[in-house]
Amino acid sequence: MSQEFEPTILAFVCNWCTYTAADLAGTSRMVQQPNLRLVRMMCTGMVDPKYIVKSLLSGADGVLVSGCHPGDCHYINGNYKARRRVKLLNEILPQFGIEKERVKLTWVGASEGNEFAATVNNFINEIRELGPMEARSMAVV
Amino acid sequence: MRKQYGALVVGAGIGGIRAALDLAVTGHKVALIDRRPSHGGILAQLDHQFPTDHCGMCRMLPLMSRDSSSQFCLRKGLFHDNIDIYLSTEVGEMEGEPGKYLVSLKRKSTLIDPTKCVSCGLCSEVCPVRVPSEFNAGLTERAAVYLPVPYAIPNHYVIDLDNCQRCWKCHEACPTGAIDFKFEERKDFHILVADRDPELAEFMRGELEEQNFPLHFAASGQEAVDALASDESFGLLMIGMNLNDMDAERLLTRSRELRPDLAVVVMADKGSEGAASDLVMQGAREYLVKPFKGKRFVAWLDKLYMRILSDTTEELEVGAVVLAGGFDCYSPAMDPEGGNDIWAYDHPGVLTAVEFERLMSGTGPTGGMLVRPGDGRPVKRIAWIQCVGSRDAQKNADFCSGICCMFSIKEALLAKRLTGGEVETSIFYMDMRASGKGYQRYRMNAEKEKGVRFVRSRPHTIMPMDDGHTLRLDYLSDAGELLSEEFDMVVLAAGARPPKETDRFALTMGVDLNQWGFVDTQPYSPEKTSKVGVFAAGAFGEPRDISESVIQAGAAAQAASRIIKAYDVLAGIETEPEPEYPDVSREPARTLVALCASCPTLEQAVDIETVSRRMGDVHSVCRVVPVGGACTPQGWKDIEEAALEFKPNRVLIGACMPYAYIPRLKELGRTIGLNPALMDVVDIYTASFNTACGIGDADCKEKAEKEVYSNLSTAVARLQGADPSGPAVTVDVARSALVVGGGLAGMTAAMAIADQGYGVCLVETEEALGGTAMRLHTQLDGSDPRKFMEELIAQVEKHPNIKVFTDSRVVLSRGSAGRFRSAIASPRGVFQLEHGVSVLATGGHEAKVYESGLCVHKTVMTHLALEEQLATGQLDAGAIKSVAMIQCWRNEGEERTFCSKVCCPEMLKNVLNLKQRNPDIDIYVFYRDIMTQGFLETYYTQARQAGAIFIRYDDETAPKVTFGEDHQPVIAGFDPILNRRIEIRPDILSLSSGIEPNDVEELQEVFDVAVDEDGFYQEADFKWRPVDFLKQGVFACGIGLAPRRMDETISSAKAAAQRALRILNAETIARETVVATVRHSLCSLCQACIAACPYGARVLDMDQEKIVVDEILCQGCGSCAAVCPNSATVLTGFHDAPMMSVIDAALEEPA
Amino acid sequence: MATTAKIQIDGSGPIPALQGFLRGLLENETLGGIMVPVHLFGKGLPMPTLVTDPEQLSGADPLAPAFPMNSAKLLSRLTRGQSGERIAAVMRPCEIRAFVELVKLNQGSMDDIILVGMDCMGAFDNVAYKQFLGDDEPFEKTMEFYKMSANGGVDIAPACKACEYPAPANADIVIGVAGADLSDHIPVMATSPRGESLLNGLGLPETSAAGRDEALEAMVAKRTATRDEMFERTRAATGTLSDLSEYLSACVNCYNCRVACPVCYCKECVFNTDVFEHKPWQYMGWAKRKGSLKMPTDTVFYHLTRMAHMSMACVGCGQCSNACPNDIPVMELFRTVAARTQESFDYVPGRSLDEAPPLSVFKEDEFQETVSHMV
Amino acid sequence: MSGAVRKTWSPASEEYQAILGGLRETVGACMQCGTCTASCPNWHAMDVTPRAMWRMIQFGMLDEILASRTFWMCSACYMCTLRCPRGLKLTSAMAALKRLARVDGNAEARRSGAFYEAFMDDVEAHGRVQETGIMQRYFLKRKNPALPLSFLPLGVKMLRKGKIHLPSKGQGGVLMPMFAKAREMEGWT
Repeated sequence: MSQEFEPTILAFVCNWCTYTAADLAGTSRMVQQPNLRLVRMMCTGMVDPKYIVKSLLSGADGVLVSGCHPGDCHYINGNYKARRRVKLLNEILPQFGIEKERVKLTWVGASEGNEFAATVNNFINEIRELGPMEARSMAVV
Repeated sequence: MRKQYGALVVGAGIGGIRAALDLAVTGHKVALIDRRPSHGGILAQLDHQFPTDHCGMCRMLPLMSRDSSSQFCLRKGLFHDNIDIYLSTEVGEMEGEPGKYLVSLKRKSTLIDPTKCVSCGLCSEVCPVRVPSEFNAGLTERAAVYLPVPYAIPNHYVIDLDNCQRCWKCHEACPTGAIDFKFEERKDFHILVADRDPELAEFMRGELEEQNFPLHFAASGQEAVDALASDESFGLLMIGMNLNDMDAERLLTRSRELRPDLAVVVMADKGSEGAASDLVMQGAREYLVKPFKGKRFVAWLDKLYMRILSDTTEELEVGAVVLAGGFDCYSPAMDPEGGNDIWAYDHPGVLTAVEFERLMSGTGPTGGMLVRPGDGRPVKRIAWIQCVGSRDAQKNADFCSGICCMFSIKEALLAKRLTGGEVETSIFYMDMRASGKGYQRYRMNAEKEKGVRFVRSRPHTIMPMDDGHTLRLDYLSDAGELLSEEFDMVVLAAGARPPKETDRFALTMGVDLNQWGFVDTQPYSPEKTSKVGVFAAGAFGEPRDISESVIQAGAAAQAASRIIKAYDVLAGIETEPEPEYPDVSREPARTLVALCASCPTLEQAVDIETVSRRMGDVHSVCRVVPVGGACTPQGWKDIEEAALEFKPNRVLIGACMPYAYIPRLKELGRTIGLNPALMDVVDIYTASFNTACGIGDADCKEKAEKEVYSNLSTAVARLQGADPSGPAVTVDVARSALVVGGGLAGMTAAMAIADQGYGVCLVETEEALGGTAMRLHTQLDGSDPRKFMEELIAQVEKHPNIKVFTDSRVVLSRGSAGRFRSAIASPRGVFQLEHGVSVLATGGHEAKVYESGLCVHKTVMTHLALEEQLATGQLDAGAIKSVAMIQCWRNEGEERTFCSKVCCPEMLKNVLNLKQRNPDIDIYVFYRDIMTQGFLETYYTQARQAGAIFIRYDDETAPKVTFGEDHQPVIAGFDPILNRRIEIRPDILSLSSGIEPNDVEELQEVFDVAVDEDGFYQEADFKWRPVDFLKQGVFACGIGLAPRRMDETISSAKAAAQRALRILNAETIARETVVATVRHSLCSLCQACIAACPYGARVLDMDQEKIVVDEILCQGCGSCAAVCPNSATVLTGFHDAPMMSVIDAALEEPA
Repeated sequence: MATTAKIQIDGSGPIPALQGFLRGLLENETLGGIMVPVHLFGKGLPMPTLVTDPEQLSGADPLAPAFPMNSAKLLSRLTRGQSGERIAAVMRPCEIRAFVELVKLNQGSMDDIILVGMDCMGAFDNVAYKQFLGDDEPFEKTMEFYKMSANGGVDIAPACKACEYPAPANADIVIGVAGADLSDHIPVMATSPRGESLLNGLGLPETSAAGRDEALEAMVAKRTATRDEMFERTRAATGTLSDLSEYLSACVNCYNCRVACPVCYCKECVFNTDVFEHKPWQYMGWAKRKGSLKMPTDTVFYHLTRMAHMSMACVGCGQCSNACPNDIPVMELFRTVAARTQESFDYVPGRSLDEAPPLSVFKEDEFQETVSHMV
Repeated sequence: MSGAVRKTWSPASEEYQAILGGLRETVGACMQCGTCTASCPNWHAMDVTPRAMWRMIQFGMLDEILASRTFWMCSACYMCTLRCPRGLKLTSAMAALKRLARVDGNAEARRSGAFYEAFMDDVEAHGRVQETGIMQRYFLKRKNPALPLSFLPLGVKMLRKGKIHLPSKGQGGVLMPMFAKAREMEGWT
């Protein structure tokens, strides 16, 4: 892959846990690559699969869905629902050459700023290895 | 003018937060203070809490009127319209009476202007000081200028003046000039020194030359008084104790008369410290012992000067006071030898429980890696030692901290989880006190499923091995062998202690402390202190775990709200009505973007002009205005003016720390007449701090600009889709309550609600009120439960607001929070009832187990029956030679899945009672674990001292009961200490049979609530919403919820009442901003959303053929929207179309 | 073993015999009507028709190799809410399976319905059926189809060729055409208590469905092989996003596929709502970003989203392909995707009413591998 | 130790019962954590662990207690008392047992106590232990003429190495008032 390629990652993060962690990572000045675009959702349970599909088709090289640890969900069980949705997309998208690795689900608790930073950095590196999403160069939305 | 509050809550830990929130949502103004610079108490340090091993603290936030409080992680911060939080603040003085306490708060300045600090951290980087970090329990170090909690909001640095070296480097480093050491004001700080000694004057002149303080010396008292009477402004008076004409006390008095606010310091001579400290009691700020040493004196004076100038006081008038000081954790460092002799506390492998907790945390010293913090060595074997500092009569701790057992199990499980089960975990304990709801299961799971080893023994010492790495524990096995094991890490389950300086605090507040130094509380009212109108919440009155603390906080809030209501506090103060905002949903979006460009960091990282220009091109942006300091009054005014000029219908502010702006957006909304939901603040600073590439690098600048631009344009897109309009759905609250169950819990809840002026229907299935508590005749604390219950029943029966239905059942209950319609079937017919809330207090009963000769042999009885027979004189203790008791007694093979919590105290009560009546009685108690949490422990000690013999048993050695002649029980047991079988032939066999919840199958259906696997009510969240059901407006308390003793039952009932009052106190309940709605024209009625809703907020209206959302129950989680295939269900603010635009905007600028 | 009765075939052939059987059912007081494919308009397609008058069953042709639409959607209309009367519906296995899915989604009810399932030999797509019919008499052509398919040589629709569910599940009564000697009798089986009592009421002689299982087995084996070939082919043709775009390049956003789809139950597809009513400046923005923008937009997006929404419920009836004006092999694509999604959730649409749609439920302890732990 | 404890109280005189009562009071609050035993430097020499001893006191098994040598092995280092989380005066309990055994003990108890007594007598007389003195006293108390012979080889060995010193006046009698006071406090006079 080209050395020049800089992936763009879209992260749907839950308001309660991961967003807090992301904020912590930011305010703690943890080293983060500038490839991340954060979209705050109230809960991962509200991340519609079509948001993820839309993101990938609109130029995101990877999509991160991140919420509370099991049992932590502010809305009781939204994260479990999210897991099934991501599982579904992990089955559908690879059939069209969209690697499974491009859609990630993680649990990151409010105090895990370092975990969030590391997760994102690893994800970016992984996607950098993987190369750009095909949709980037296509005139399809 | 004093600030007026309904209540003052002292301590912003979990108990204080809960009490404050409970009061705030009920409509009372609350001042929440904490002496620490951060909120959250010990929970700020704990990422995981048993028994879920997760957090979920945010679930405590209000569910109704959510817009009035912050909606983000509660460990991060808290905002509420009705709560003012004062940090680094202590109570200075308090006087007055219930309903009108005059409180003076001492607010310690952090010396950093929060409106200027952007949390860039440069100050901390240059600070040369390193002291142990409180947040990481001393496992890491921090500078003297530091962030108290890394994720708190607002997240400003604070200066720890006590440890400051006065190098001023931070001041130089601060890019925004936020640090204020009051350099300029020194020359106006006149110091008057009243001292006879001319050498002192010379010394001070010499040493303080650089400080520029104007010094005035008075060699006599009169001279000093004259100076004070003059017009000269003084900042400080220093009184020597050597004045000829006037003693120091007199001068102090005169100074207090002439200049009450002037700070006074006493310069004591060696040997007169006692007199000096008396002067401090009389109002001097502190004393300093002569002779002074140059450097140290200057530093001291300089810091004192900064304190005097920076610290402030706040005068409040409050109706009631809630004390929620929590507890301090015992540390071996409190021991004379620093805990090194016995616990080897200085060894890198020895940690306290809190330290271990920090070690496991992502924000901890190792970022959550399980290695030894001191030397980084790997950890393969960990031991926990229980009861370190608890149950220790030698350390004035003849009490059980009640939390450590569960704490240790949790930590063992966390360690297992972190290492994939690899680490070996052993817990050394005496009694495993898992008596809370679900705790026994938690323990069993840890032992049986997760492989945590439980060892019943107490290692007395930790011995570091010569290799310098491992630690040896010697302990005695049951068989009497001395065993040795080596561990890489030993965690001390250090118990609870009253917070530091509680004695002084108690003096200020005028409350009594108990023998262990905790706040003394009253029987049957564990929230009441010795002073009327001052209440104890959380763990301040007794060590408690989260769930119990939260309940206790609720009880304290209830008591406080009762005072507030009774004295009509704040009656005259009008709350501002919720403003009406124009509906802009039909107008095209016009967004005003304000960019805060005050901080040099941003300027260095991005070209603000470029960003502004490009933002101007974003669709719907009508104007981009750079402002200098959005957080400053001037900057905010600029934004207001721009908004008034350009009349936008969306406002976006790019600044730092967006959370901090949430309350201010509401103000802005009022000023410019725009709904705050159409405004947002975006963090544009974090991108600029990114150190991944160097400042000044063009490529880096471009990346940062892209990131800032993307953040802003995403927010613009989101704002475009924001739609706060819509019909104002409100529920008119039926302001009365239905309480089911006329036992202690039900009656207490009914009284609490009725006392505040709301009607209560109390429904009891039995023919008389009273319930299980009526079976008690004595209490361990010597109080008379019978009398208490009889009085309570009488009060309930004659209360004008309470209508009692006995011999009755609730057969129907429909509706939702604020308005239920129910039907009560009574012998007099069926009553219809409209009410706003329901409280289920259906209680429980003594489990009936027909074994071991119960109900067959008259020599066998339950503990309750024994108590009764002793109380009524049916049984003559003098005629009995011996009694045996069996705890945790159940049918054979029956799983012991939960602890009934009452049987151990009940047993102790009988033991002490018997022993008191007849000291010669032999008493044998067979037990598994004695559950005497908190101060009950002392009765256990007493029972042992009185000579009762406690014989431990487990599954294999459970005592077997047979019967000899004359019904005499023959108990064959086993003593593990002597390793011998024992046989006891007592006159009486008393059995603890435990508590079972009453059968509520019918009520479950009627009220649409759930029970857990043991048949107790399933609360919404065990820790954070312990008396709520998931279904709003329905609450539970008492034994129906979990086994409880009387005091705990009362607390839970009061807590439930307080939750209920929140609804009853409101005339209407308004809809929320973020709530789901249904677009019926698109809806196919597949009901997937109904299944997805975790709150039961959706139902299918069969008649109208549409899905109806109960907007009170809906919490806006969006599960329904995600499951709806064609977006027929939408969440306000998160419509699909705007979400698509948000995604587009976010991706518009590839990285 | 439940009752197996026989529908005796006299000289006039199996269709009148089946009509007679249905007439017998309709004469039962408990049934208010029967939905069954009926030749109504001469050479037109036999359409599902709700018959209440036994006399009007003379045009009914449950065996016709035509499949103009999946009648599950129609039955959903007949069973949403209460009609007060019980009806029977004669359906293909895929129709029943789709209906089961719809019932799970509360789009219909099993309460007042007797499902009469037909063993399915497959059907032509609409165009092929018309060609097959030519100018001939429909009943005769139906019989001809059975003869031909018994010999193994009919070019039925691709979906039917790859359908591994020729025998109806979850029906009350099954008409076991497979392996039957259509010159003698057709076995009819009761497969539910309701079916049992109805069938017993007809007083038909008992028999056994000899040879049916073998016939079905053979059919399934062949079709499964065809299906797997189809999967291979489709995967090869859509292995990348570009390939998929090419595959779907003729899509004009007519949404006919989703209208024809029996399990796409939305009143209005989200792609037809304001969510996708883009503004002119948005189009311009997208076009500018990449230099060009294919119109109509959102085609690949639409299909991917539809896969997420309904692939788990896809019964493979092939109506989507049948409905596509531009001959996109939609069925092939969706079945290929569905094979994987259904397997991953161990879900078979139409298998059981007790199995909840996978996205409507969850377990706390599942799909751990879906969650990444990257640190 | 086997066989069920059938009768948990030992038949004994009233005086016995009184002392036992006092002992029971002293160790009643013991929760059998075993800290005392694990802390005891002489633990290896005891036939019954201190923890089991307290337990036997609780159960009233005085006969068995007196038959054991455990309490004679107590060197009164106070480690157990220092560490007992219950704050029990365990060293005192040991001393009480010693006293009890001496006053009312059987032959076995007397034998076990002989060395202890000899030691204390010697300390009282000389203000410190003198090797020769203590042994003389010990042999006298045991009243067994064969006993000294059995110690002869050891004595010779020690003598050679200079471990045995001739008796000297030293601090003779300096501790006597203290002993007298103790006796007075304990009600012996």
